[in-house]
Amino acid sequence: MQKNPHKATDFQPLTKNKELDVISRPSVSFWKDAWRRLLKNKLAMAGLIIIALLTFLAIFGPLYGSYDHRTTDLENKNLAPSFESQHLFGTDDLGRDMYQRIWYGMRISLFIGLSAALIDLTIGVIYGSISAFSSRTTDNVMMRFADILSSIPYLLVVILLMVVLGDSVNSIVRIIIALSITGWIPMARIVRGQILQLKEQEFVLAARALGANTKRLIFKHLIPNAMGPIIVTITLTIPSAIFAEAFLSFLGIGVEPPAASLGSMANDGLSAMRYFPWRMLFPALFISLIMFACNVLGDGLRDALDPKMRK
Amino acid sequence: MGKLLEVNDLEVSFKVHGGEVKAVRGVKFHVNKGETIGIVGESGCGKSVTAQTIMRLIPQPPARIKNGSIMFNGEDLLKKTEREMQKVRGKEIGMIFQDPMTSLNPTMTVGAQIMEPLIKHQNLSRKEATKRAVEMLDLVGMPNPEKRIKQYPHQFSGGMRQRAMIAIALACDPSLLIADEPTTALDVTIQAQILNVMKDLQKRLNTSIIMITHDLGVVAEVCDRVVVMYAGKVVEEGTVQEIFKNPQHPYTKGLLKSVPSLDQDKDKPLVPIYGTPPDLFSPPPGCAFCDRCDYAMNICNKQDADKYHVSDTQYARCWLLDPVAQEVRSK
Amino acid sequence: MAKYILQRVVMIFISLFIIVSATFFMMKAIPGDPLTSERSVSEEIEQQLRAYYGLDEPLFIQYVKYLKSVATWDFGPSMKYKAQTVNDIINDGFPVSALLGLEALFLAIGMGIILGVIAAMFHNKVPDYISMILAVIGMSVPNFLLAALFQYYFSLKLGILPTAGWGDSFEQTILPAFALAALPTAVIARLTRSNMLEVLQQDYMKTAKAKGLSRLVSTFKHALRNALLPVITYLGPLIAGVVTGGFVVEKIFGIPGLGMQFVTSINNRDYPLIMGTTVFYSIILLVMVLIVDLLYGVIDPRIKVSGKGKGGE
Amino acid sequence: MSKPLVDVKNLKMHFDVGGGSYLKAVNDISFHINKGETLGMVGESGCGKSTVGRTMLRLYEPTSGEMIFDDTDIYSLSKKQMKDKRRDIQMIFQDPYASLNPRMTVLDIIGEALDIHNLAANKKERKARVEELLELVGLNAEHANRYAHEFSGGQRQRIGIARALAVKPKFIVCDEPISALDVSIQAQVVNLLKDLQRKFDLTYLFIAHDLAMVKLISDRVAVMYLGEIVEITTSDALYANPLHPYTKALMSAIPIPDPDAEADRDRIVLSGDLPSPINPPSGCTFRTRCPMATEKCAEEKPPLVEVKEGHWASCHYAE
Amino acid sequence: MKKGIRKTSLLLLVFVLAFGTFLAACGGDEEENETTNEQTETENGTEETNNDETTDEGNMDSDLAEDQTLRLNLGEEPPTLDPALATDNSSGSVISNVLEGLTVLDKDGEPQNAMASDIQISDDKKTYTFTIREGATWTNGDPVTANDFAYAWKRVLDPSFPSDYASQLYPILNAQAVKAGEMSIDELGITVIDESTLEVKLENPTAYFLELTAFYTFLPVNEKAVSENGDVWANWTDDEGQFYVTNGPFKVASWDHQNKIILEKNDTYWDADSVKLQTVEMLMIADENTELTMFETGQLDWAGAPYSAIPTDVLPFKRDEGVLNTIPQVGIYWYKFNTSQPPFDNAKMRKAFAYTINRQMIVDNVSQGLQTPALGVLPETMELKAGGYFKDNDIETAKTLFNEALAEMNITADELPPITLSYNTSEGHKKIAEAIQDQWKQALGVDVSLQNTEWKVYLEDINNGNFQVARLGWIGDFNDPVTFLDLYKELGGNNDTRWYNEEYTTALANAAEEPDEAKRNEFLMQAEQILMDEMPIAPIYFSTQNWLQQPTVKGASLSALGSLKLKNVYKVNE
Repeated sequence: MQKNPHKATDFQPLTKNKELDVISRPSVSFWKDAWRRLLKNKLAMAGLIIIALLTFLAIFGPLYGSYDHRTTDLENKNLAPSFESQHLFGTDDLGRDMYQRIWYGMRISLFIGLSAALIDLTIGVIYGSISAFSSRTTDNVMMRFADILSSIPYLLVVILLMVVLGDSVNSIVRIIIALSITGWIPMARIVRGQILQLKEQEFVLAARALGANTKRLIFKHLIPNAMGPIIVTITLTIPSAIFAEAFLSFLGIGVEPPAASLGSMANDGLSAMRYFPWRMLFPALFISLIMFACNVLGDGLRDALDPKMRK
Repeated sequence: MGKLLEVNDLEVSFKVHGGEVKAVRGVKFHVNKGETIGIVGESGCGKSVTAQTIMRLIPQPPARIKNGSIMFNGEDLLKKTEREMQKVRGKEIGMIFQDPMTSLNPTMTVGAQIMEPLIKHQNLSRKEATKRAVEMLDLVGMPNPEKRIKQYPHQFSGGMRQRAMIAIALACDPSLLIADEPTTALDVTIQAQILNVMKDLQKRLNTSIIMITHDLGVVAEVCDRVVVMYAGKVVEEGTVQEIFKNPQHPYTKGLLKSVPSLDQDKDKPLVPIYGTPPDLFSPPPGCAFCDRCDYAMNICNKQDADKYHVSDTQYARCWLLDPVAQEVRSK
Repeated sequence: MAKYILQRVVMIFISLFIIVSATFFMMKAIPGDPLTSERSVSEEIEQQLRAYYGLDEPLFIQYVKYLKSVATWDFGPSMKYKAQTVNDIINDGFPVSALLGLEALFLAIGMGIILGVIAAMFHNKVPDYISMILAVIGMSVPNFLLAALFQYYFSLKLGILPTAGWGDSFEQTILPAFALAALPTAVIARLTRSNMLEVLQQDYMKTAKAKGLSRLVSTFKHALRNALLPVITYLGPLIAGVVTGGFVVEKIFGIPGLGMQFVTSINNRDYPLIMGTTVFYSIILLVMVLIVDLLYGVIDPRIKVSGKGKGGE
Repeated sequence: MSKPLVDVKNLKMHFDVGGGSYLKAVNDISFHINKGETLGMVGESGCGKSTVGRTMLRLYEPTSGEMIFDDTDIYSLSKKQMKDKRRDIQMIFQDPYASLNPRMTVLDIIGEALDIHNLAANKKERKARVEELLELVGLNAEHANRYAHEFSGGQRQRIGIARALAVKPKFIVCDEPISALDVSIQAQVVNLLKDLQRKFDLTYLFIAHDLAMVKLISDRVAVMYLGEIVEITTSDALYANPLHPYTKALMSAIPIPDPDAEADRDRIVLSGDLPSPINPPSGCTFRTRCPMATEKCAEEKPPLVEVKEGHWASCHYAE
Repeated sequence: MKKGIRKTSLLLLVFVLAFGTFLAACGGDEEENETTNEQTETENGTEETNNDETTDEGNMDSDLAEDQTLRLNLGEEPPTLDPALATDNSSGSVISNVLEGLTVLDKDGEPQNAMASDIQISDDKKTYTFTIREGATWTNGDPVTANDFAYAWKRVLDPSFPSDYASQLYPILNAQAVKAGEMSIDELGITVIDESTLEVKLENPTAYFLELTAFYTFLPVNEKAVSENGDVWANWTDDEGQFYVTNGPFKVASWDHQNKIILEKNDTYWDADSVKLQTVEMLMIADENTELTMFETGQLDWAGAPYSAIPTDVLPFKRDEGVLNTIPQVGIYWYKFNTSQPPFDNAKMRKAFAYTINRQMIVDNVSQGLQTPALGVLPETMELKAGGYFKDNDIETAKTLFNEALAEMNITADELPPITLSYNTSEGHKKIAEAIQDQWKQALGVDVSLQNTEWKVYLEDINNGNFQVARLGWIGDFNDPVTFLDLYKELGGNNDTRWYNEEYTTALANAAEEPDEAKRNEFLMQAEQILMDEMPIAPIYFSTQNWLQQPTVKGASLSALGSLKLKNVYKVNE
């Protein structure tokens, strides 16, 4: 044994300042924590940056250049992209500036995506919560109804609806309604599943034991805790709505002129692919970018918000 | 008795946001052939990390083995390649985990899961492996083993699953079995069954066991020697008699006192250890137990204690055992 | 088990009845008429046509007649394709769509699982990113663009594959199968990845490793199977969707499948064909979902094909 | 003897598991708890003890039976009346991780109790009250704005206790409040519960599977097996002289932290597992695992009888 | 997709076969042509035809390709091969190559004798006597008889038979009454005099009756084949077409529904020697871009008109490369005004809008198919007044008219009711509408909103008068002005404009009863003048047909009515 180097004073009883337990780590809320994990996911961050950038451009992009997105100029149709002419993305077959049209189209595409997602969210959350909180029979009936609705071919429902709604409403609204008619079902299923699972959790029981009413339970306890999957679903609904609109454009029942979405522009450009590639390339590129960004962000959020992924 | 396993100065930390958690901070202990050692300590004290590090099962990253050696049969497991480790795992060292409900693959028959290491390590044919699997299940006290090997884990109760896990871990006659809280998730009556099986098997197979647990009762029941861990360090080590009859470290003492026994007087309140263990995100410079210790001294706050041997087999890391301290205190 | 299947089959019939009724009335509610055309026919001819197709009868009678024809699986003649009955169209179109669909499905499952497994094994590392970028690209490019690009490069530019058509050679199916497989591949890849990530965290993976199994064996033998179980649930609607044909791909590649009929029958207001394709699709979907559920029960030993209740404790 | 504060009569809680079968989690049990008393309830997981606790708070609507609390059968109360009654009956939960809403700060978790029953006039008062409660359970009031997951298990359990205390209840169901905690922390919580009981004259139902701890905190103990009470008596009597073979087995299975005691201990190791509560065995539910079971046990269900004064057991062979 | 365009082009082709020109042109060859052509030679505006068959004639035999298989794309599944049921282009394209009527139309749209070897017309032009060609047989070996025609026509006119196009037969005496069930079928003006003589009585002297007999509703069917097998005789269930007995230059070898029809040369055809093609593969690929790619990679021998269309964006490039063929079509693209609603109940307002349109610019920049700006309603092939009735893009006049109209309506420009321009969903219509919307805005300062509607709904809206300005097109059934002018003769039917003019109707009635060609034309021109003065429709352009053919394909001539006689086509070596 080595020689003891310590002094006697070292061994006097320690006078502790009676601090109660102190938490030494910095305070981290769930959201901060999720955000941190998201930051680490390079792909998801790339998606987030792309979305931010595209949103920015959709809002401020049109400030560049002296063209209007609607003015036709048949003399200058199908111009290739160039800086000199200020047609950064070229012109289309009616001589309209593609640069301007892209941003206006993106606004419409994003609007459709966001609105569809919001409607899905609202209906899905309400339907899912009601179903989860109802008696077994009601729950069963509600879920069967959703099942049946989703077994009718989606396309049929959408086309029928598009035609039935006809010109009574704006084509953009019509598309949003058509997309939402069955779009809320996955959200309702997710919300229901989450609530059923959370309902039996002890913190919910604790709130019930305190006498919390259903409204408080849903909005203070259940929804905030189900927010993760809900957000992920929304992030993934937006691109699928944009995509579905593009598909409807291909069928010829998409957004109506003079409005144009990225989908309808891509479809317009399809036949010009060989000779005026920019007419297809730019809308296609931006649809794909939105799709890509939203999807990788959604995946990233899924990873970041999944409690199972937490260490 | 030779040393089968020797863990030296093991340091393992986890990378977390804004720094690292030093989960294991210089752990040293050894396991002799044929003996059962218990590693006790509260959750987060690093006992499971140590066990998983021995098996090299700890996911890296986020974990990082920063220092130390794990000598097994004279070879350092930390220096082995992954491929070499695969020959050790299951063959030389078996392992049982805490939760029997989740540690069996739900989509494979129990038999297939027992046969897997046999086929892998002992090159048995399927037929031989099946035979051996039946034997193993029989050995761990499973009724109807022929029928059971064809069943899936969900058809087993928790106790039976843990028996199956033991069968898997012992299938290849490993010289060391690491049992990481094998009974924590089980009810007392089932726990008694499992402990009996383990004790029985050890007698028969002469396997060394590292029993990791937080339950002092379990330790008392099955272990020969005990390693007490606190905040990533070994604070005391000794034979089971020494630890229970003559604990030296205030933490060991506190632990023993805070466990109620059936014959405890009801009106006498329990003696808890106040406070909570330190966050290993920023471990204290001195003794980690200092904040909770009734006998803390000035030095405890500044410097971690040396090892003070009480006997050949028992030592504790506590300044109280320093001759100077005993002098001061006796005054 | 038998009771459960019976229950489900009864449910399918109820669902079908609702779907058939809903479609019938929706269809009739749409403005536009199968007999409308750019050239107005004279009144007496229009009346004769209406009588011929039973469109002059009250809606309710038409509905009852319709239900009868569904029950006897005789959808009658197509109003547009006068040379064929709706049954003929389904009988001709479905095998084509199904063949192409199965090819695409095969591709999607194969590529999807490989991408997903690679991604999960190298979570948050370069291979993960690359796999996911590939997968997401698959679902980022609208189908019609993808199909057009395929034709442009592989047929026009490189000249290695036929542009379109059906029934002459296997090569004709390659481009459409890939175009059709893009989206499901991406979905399966992402689903596989997230399930794999979850499974890889499970305790039994630690057990597998503790047995001394190599990473490859433990990944494929232990993890993949468990990870693929949830993917199977997705296969029900996917198979139904894919084997009944994709409109875009069939249109662009000139494939005589059933997918085209969904859309064109509505455009033509070809009532018998709308109903026939809808009923057929719904049956395929409902049956596929049932089969997948049953299959799930077979593959996953934990699922007993019956209701599961909540516990007390 | 004065009237008991809580009197549970013939409580049954059966869960519909579909297909016409029911999970008989609680099958016709009766017991009472006097004011200021602690009744311990022990049993293995799956025996229905937690269900008893939850049903007593009417978190589940019972299949049948009554629970008289302060002279009222709480199962007959309307929703609104029940809400007021909830102030008197509170619960502390098992899992310190799952019992606190991870999206809420401690201030809101405890404050919610005040909000629901309008116990705080304004924000300031609410905060003051929460801090007071935190200090009462030995927590640092400064941490009120932190989220639950930032606390250790023992600290969280204190938060749970503070939440239950916020509404000043008379009766608290403690549903395995310590089983998820480390031993050194368990004692802290038990001591805290005892202190609070003294301070506020609380009545407890203390549910646990740790017999030693139950003995220490309870005045009387009920042993449950498969949805039924098989033995109930004072804790001293129970430990001194367990009558039911299940109780005996349970006690002998507890590992004792003393190597000498362990060495020369004669234990009854039960074989087999708990049968399914959906399909309980006929007659005595314990007979499938009982070392002394006879044919009679299979045919005849032993009633819970008072074998000795104040000591009830349901075994044909209890003496 | 291009629903509208497709519909239009369907009708374009609805008409019959022209092979006379080819026969005439290669007069030196072995065909002895007994055609007695009593048609007046009308000048047709087909100068632009790029058809080069004449130059290739000489070396036809020497260079004849080994593989006489022609691959073309119908664009869609023919709904039927029963001539009595057919209503569309793709059905017509097949039927008219496998069945042959009394007459066929040559490339200039003139009827030539076919199954009829001789045609006698009475002086009042109301009785036609057809002599059936001797030696003409069906594929089952039966001779073609007068009765086959009588049977086919009566079948169409049977009130219980669902034939949309039965009205094509209405020029026949009592046909309409028979179809309506008001008269017995025996009172129909058709008499089978003997096996080879058919006498047809007409209601009116119908100048274009011989053109009609080439139309597919007038094609013969084999009585035995049809009566024995009912309506399924022309259906291919289980790929069996053995009941489909035909008499044309080709026979249907197989019909793989929705995928492919294969025609083979009919060796029993009376003029089989002049048929060079052995096989014709008709695909059914709906996508125009795909069709173009297939053409460019040699998988198709023909792309575009008359079966399908070339994507508009591609047209200028192909024209620059010199490979695009363009010929006029008997068709017009026009905007219809709803004259029952303000502001288009005012003729001056309608004219103001019509005059403003810059047709030349639309043709050059939007439709890009070398169409002719329409300044009247009759296409070049039947033009009555050269140079049209007004000036294209006449903004000066338009503004004046606009202001006059406003004054008449007693409102200011701001008080103009909101105007909507409707079109059915299609890329092409959309572009034209967008361009015209812009022109109206520029010239008149009127904001017009656009509205597109799905085809069937669109038609219903237009029929119901639920529109203000709507685009439509019209393809002539035959090369005679009445095919256009008759549309506005009375209210209802295809007159969606709600416009009715007594004088106009009278002029057309006079023309119908007038046997003299010149006088008849007078009446017709008078009618067109009224139409242009009142302007219930704004003509935009006269359509053209654009197509590509492989250099190895020779002998193909497309008529303005949109029919391609495959009989004359052959392939040479490269």
